[in-house]
Amino acid sequence: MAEPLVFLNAAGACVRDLPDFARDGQTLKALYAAMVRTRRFDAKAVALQRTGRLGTYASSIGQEAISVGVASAMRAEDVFLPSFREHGGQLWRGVTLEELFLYWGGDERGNDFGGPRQDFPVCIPVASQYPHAAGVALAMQQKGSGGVAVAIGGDGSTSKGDFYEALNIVGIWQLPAVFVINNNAWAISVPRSQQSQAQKLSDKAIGTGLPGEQIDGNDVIAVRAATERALERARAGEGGTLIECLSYRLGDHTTADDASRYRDEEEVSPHWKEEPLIRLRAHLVEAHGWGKKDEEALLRACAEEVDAAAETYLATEPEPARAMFDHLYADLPPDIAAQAEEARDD
Amino acid sequence: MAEPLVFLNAAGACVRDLPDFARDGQTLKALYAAMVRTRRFDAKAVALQRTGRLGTYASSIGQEAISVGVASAMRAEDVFLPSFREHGGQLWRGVTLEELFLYWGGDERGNDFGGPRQDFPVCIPVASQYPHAAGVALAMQQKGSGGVAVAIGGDGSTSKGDFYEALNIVGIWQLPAVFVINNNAWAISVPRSQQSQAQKLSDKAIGTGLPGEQIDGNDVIAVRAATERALERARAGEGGTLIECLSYRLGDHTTADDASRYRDEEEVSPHWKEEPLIRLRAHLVEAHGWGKKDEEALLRACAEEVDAAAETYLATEPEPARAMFDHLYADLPPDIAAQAEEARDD
Amino acid sequence: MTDLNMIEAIRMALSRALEEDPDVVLFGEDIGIDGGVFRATDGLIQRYGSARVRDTPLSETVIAGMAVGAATQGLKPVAEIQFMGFLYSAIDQLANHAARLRNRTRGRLSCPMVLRAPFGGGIGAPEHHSESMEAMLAHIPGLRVVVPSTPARAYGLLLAAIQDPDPVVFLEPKRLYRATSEPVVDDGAALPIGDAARLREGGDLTLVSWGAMLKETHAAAEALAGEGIEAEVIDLSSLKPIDRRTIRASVEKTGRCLIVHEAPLTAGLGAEIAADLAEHCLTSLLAPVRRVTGYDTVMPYLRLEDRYMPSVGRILRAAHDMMEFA
Amino acid sequence: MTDLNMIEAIRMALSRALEEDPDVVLFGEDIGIDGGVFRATDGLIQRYGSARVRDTPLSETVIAGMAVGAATQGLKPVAEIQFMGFLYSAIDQLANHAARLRNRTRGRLSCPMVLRAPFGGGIGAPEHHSESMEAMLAHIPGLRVVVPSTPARAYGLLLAAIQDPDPVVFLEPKRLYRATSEPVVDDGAALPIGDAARLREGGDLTLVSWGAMLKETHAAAEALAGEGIEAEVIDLSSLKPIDRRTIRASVEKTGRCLIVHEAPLTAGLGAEIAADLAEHCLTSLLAPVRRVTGYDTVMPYLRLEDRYMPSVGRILRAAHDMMEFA
Ligand SMILES: Cc1ncc(C[n+]2csc(CCOP(=O)(O)OP(=O)(O)O)c2C)c(N)n1
Ligand SMILES: Cc1ncc(C[n+]2csc(CCOP(=O)(O)OP(=O)(O)O)c2C)c(N)n1
Ligand SMILES: [Mg+2]
Ligand SMILES: [Mg+2]
Repeated sequence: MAEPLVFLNAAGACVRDLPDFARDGQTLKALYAAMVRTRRFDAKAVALQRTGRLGTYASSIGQEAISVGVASAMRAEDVFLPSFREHGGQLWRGVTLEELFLYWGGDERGNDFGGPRQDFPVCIPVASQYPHAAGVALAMQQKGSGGVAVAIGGDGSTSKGDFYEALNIVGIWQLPAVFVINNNAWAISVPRSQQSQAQKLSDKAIGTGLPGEQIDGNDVIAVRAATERALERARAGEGGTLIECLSYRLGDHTTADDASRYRDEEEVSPHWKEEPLIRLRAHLVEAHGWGKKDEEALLRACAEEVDAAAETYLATEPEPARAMFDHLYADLPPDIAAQAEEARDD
Repeated sequence: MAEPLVFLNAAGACVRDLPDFARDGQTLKALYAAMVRTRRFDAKAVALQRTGRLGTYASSIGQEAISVGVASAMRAEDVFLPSFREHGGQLWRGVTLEELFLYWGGDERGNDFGGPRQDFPVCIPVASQYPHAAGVALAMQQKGSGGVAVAIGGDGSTSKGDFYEALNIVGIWQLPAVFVINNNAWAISVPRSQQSQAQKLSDKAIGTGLPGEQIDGNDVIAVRAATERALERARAGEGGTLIECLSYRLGDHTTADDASRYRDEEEVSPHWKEEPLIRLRAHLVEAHGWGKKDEEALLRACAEEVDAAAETYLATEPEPARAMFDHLYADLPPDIAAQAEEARDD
Repeated sequence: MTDLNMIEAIRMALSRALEEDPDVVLFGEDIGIDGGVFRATDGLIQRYGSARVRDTPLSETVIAGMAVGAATQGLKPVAEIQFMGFLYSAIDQLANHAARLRNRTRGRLSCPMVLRAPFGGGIGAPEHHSESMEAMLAHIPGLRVVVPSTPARAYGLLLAAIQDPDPVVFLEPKRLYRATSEPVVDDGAALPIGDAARLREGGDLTLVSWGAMLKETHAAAEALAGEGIEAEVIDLSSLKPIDRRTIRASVEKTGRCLIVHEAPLTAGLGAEIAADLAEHCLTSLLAPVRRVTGYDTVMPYLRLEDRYMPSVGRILRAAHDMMEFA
Repeated sequence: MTDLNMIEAIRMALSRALEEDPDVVLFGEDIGIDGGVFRATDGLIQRYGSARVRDTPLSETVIAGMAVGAATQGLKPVAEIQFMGFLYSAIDQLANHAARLRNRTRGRLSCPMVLRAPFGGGIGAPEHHSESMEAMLAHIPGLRVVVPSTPARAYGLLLAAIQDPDPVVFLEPKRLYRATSEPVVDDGAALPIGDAARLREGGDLTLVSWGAMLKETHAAAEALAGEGIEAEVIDLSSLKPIDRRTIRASVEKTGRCLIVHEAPLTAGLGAEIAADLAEHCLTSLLAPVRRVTGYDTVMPYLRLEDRYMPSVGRILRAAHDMMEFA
């Protein structure tokens, strides 16, 4: 069995020739900053939830390399279809921190991104984003837009028929779509081993005739490199790719979950050594002169930016009740319009 | 790519050492007789439909080896979950010709088999029988009955999420289940190549960690041998298997279909040389002294039996309207009981 | 102007939409070279090519979900589910996504897709091929659900569905596909969605129905007319939204309402109409609101199918009861 | 006898069923070592082992379909769908198979399965976690659909569902899981399915509701009593079949019926009740039948969730209108 693609190992050592983009210190620092920013957002979101100021929240701690790596390989005209744990990718694409807070705070306006207008909002029904991605890719193919649809889901999502039906049609129609699996080893309390007996989740591509690859999802360089290759293939009209990114869910499933009920701290702790920030920081220090000051400045900047966004979010008044109806249809049918009046007055 | 398992080639020549059961002339004659009987049933059913005396009917012409081969490997306590084109297997298992005529004639009593009481009726919603098979296998595992659930579906059925979700859980729970694909190269008008880019449909097992095998589905010996092996594995607690049987749909999809709209006679005709009866007959003639008389006697017996069953079916009065309700629930709720009265009087 | 049956009218509407709007894409099982199992798309792949008229694999979940994805990016997918009995696998995508994408993105993304499906019984089809589960769809906020009753209405309503900026489920009463023909002008004119059609005027009794059951409903109205009872016949046409005003206005005039549908009684869409009248027209009602519907049992196989379908006799018995109510 | 909340009562019923019947098997997502995301199965895997309390992969279609298969072979599967918003993928198996297997095999095979799912809003859950689509299920012939309203009723009705020889969808109003406690005896006694429960007597007005909305309904009844209006409160309990007799009898007495549910109005189950009254109790009605329900829009995210849920105020306004109707 081929080893998962990796460039930077857990210690931050280069175990393979770096791709071009990863020789550039600026690029790597941007990736690093995006991951740090994501982690800061995560911490703040959890804190807000714990104090009753945010809804149930799914932290991405330890898995930042996946969605940041994926998003960083994408172009603006591509479309991102994330599950609920891919904040890093959304932020990279231009969704604002305020929008993310609004969304997780229970306000639909958080999905009305100023930024990537065609990107999908977070997908909660597991795996249902994959058929959407096939449809987005169909539109791109049909319109010759050169764009690619990029969906991410968890290891658990690969057990749903939706995943499989979508991958299958991407294969048949050679659609420009990339499906990325964030394999964080758990689906709430169900471990990867109970999700499928497949040796690798990327093997699920075989039954659809697509190429599948397993990579180290804690190495943002590997994630970006693999995604870039897949995007190139898609843009060249060669069809879709399945990429399985190996990572680990360091935190609870969501703030509503208590992982200590079903997994031991002993299982978790070794994974802290493999998480994506440590290794990239080590490499930056070694190869690009990243210093303590840089680190502190970055942390400070992220903290300030995230705190400010949280304040803005907290200061945002909820919508009026009538907003429940404003975008239900382009033209609200008359009997429902009457309900909107009732809601306003209730 | 491994060649599909085959013992008797299209010309009826043995291309491989025969398994034990296939050295026995009686066994082979029984398999042959079952296929001939099935084909005769098919012809009669189509004739009845054409003359308005049967509902829409799916002929299995050319694919008799699959379900006969599969069923012949099963034990009475196993459970068969067929799609709508597996008459041969149902008949082998003990469903009567009258029952099959009743079913296809639009009478639910055709599903009330006197014979294999635990077998499932024909499954019309494509692929929905696979989850049932997983559940049947779960019951067998749980009760330690030693039985195995055997589901058959078409090449088209492998594109449904149901197929994949079920295969996946069979893998995880090591359920005693065998999934057989009757790959007859078409799903109504959609050719196999448009159903999936997988090189082989049996490769769909890889993503679930199960063994998958592609065999020549026109060779009843190969079908039975592969099924026997899979059943042994399942009984030994080693879990499920996917078997893809290559065959060809010589007829229309159903009596409601006109295949000449979407495929050329030139594509079809070579397949007539590969169909399962010719090769087994050739082998019987060569190795087991099957003669013209045997053949004629068999044909006559099948014709008589099928005609008699058809007569019985045609003479069977439809149920009264009230029958719509008799088995809806074990205890009919009172408001529906009132509807049953209304139906009786309408 | 030629006489067309409903399947021809549907095909003409699809062709027109493909012709006029390059963003219209059709996909579904066997809709390409086979032209659809009912021939609704016959000839369209030859005319518009296999990029715009696409055979899908046997995957209803992805048919619906792909329509959602494509619709958000400027295509106008018109997807087909081969029979309504196989539409259940598409409900997740309809309810959880298609119907709420505009709302949950506060208008940023929308989902102008059409999902076509033949529905209903009466043609002696195999089991699972005769379902009428329109009430389940009509309960989903954010959807529109449309059912035509004649070739001309099928043409106009299907065009409307395709032009609609929101998701529409277009249910085709397959018993009517080839039942009758009428002149249909290929003028590209859409009929408004959301309006019921008054097919017959009368002052004694309002009959509300949709799709194929309008046949029996009309027959009953004819028979009643022979007895001097003038029934108003309303074709609901749009099952979501419901044209409550038209029904209320009619019942305020007639004082009696009888709803006819093929789907099972309990929680069928007839209940919504009756409930609306029980709230808004109580004082106009001269008789109980009655429903003549399919029974609360599984659609039987073909030998008993006729015994399941609401008959003219049942409609008449209910109508007579209502007229005699005092 | 201890005071239990609803989740504890459900757990006790599940444990009892596992204890008494070796054929009972539980499966679903996270129901094993995690004990279910709401802890309904907490401790059961430890007590009954991982063969009888099984974590499934994330596959709702197979959860439902496997229950069908297992039920036909003598197991009593009690399967869990984690939230009703993810039940759509199970509808195909429910409607096309579970609900009709007995009928289509003329009694040869049957399907004694239970599908449990938490439903409804009011706990500030993420989107897709607060659905109330019970009307869709109540429309499917051959199913039973049950909703408990108190811990003790949850215990007895769940045991009944498990003992039922036919498929039952057991919907758990998650807002009530921990809302109140009451004494629940672990006596293994099932409550009859199909019977509505009269929770409060009154002669002026009948309030019909189920599940969590009974909280607001009770509060409204209290408030009305303060004004001298005596409301009868009926807990429907069984959404399929509906106990039409109990409702009719009550409305024949009170002359007024107000139905309260959380699901959207249109084609919601309240419509069936109102329609039944419009047919069978017309002459008893002193006022229009009213429904106070969720709006015909998507359940909003948590910031507006409260504005969606039917409020005591809305119930009271409708009740007052009805009392003043003349
Ligand atoms: C169809 C569906 N079923 C169940 C759930 C409830 N649920 C939310 S997340 C989750 C586990 C997801 O696991 P995975 O796909 O590995 O993603 P992760 O949470 O690990 O990122 C479940 C069961 C859901 N959201 N959607
Ligand atoms: C879920 C579902 N979708 C669509 C159909 C309509 N349909 C009946 S058979 C069929 C093709 C089946 O092809 P395949 O699985 O290859 O079986 P075959 O008919 O070739 O034996 C289709 C699309 C159905 N019965 N079920
Ligand atoms: Mg995971
Ligand atoms: Mg086939």
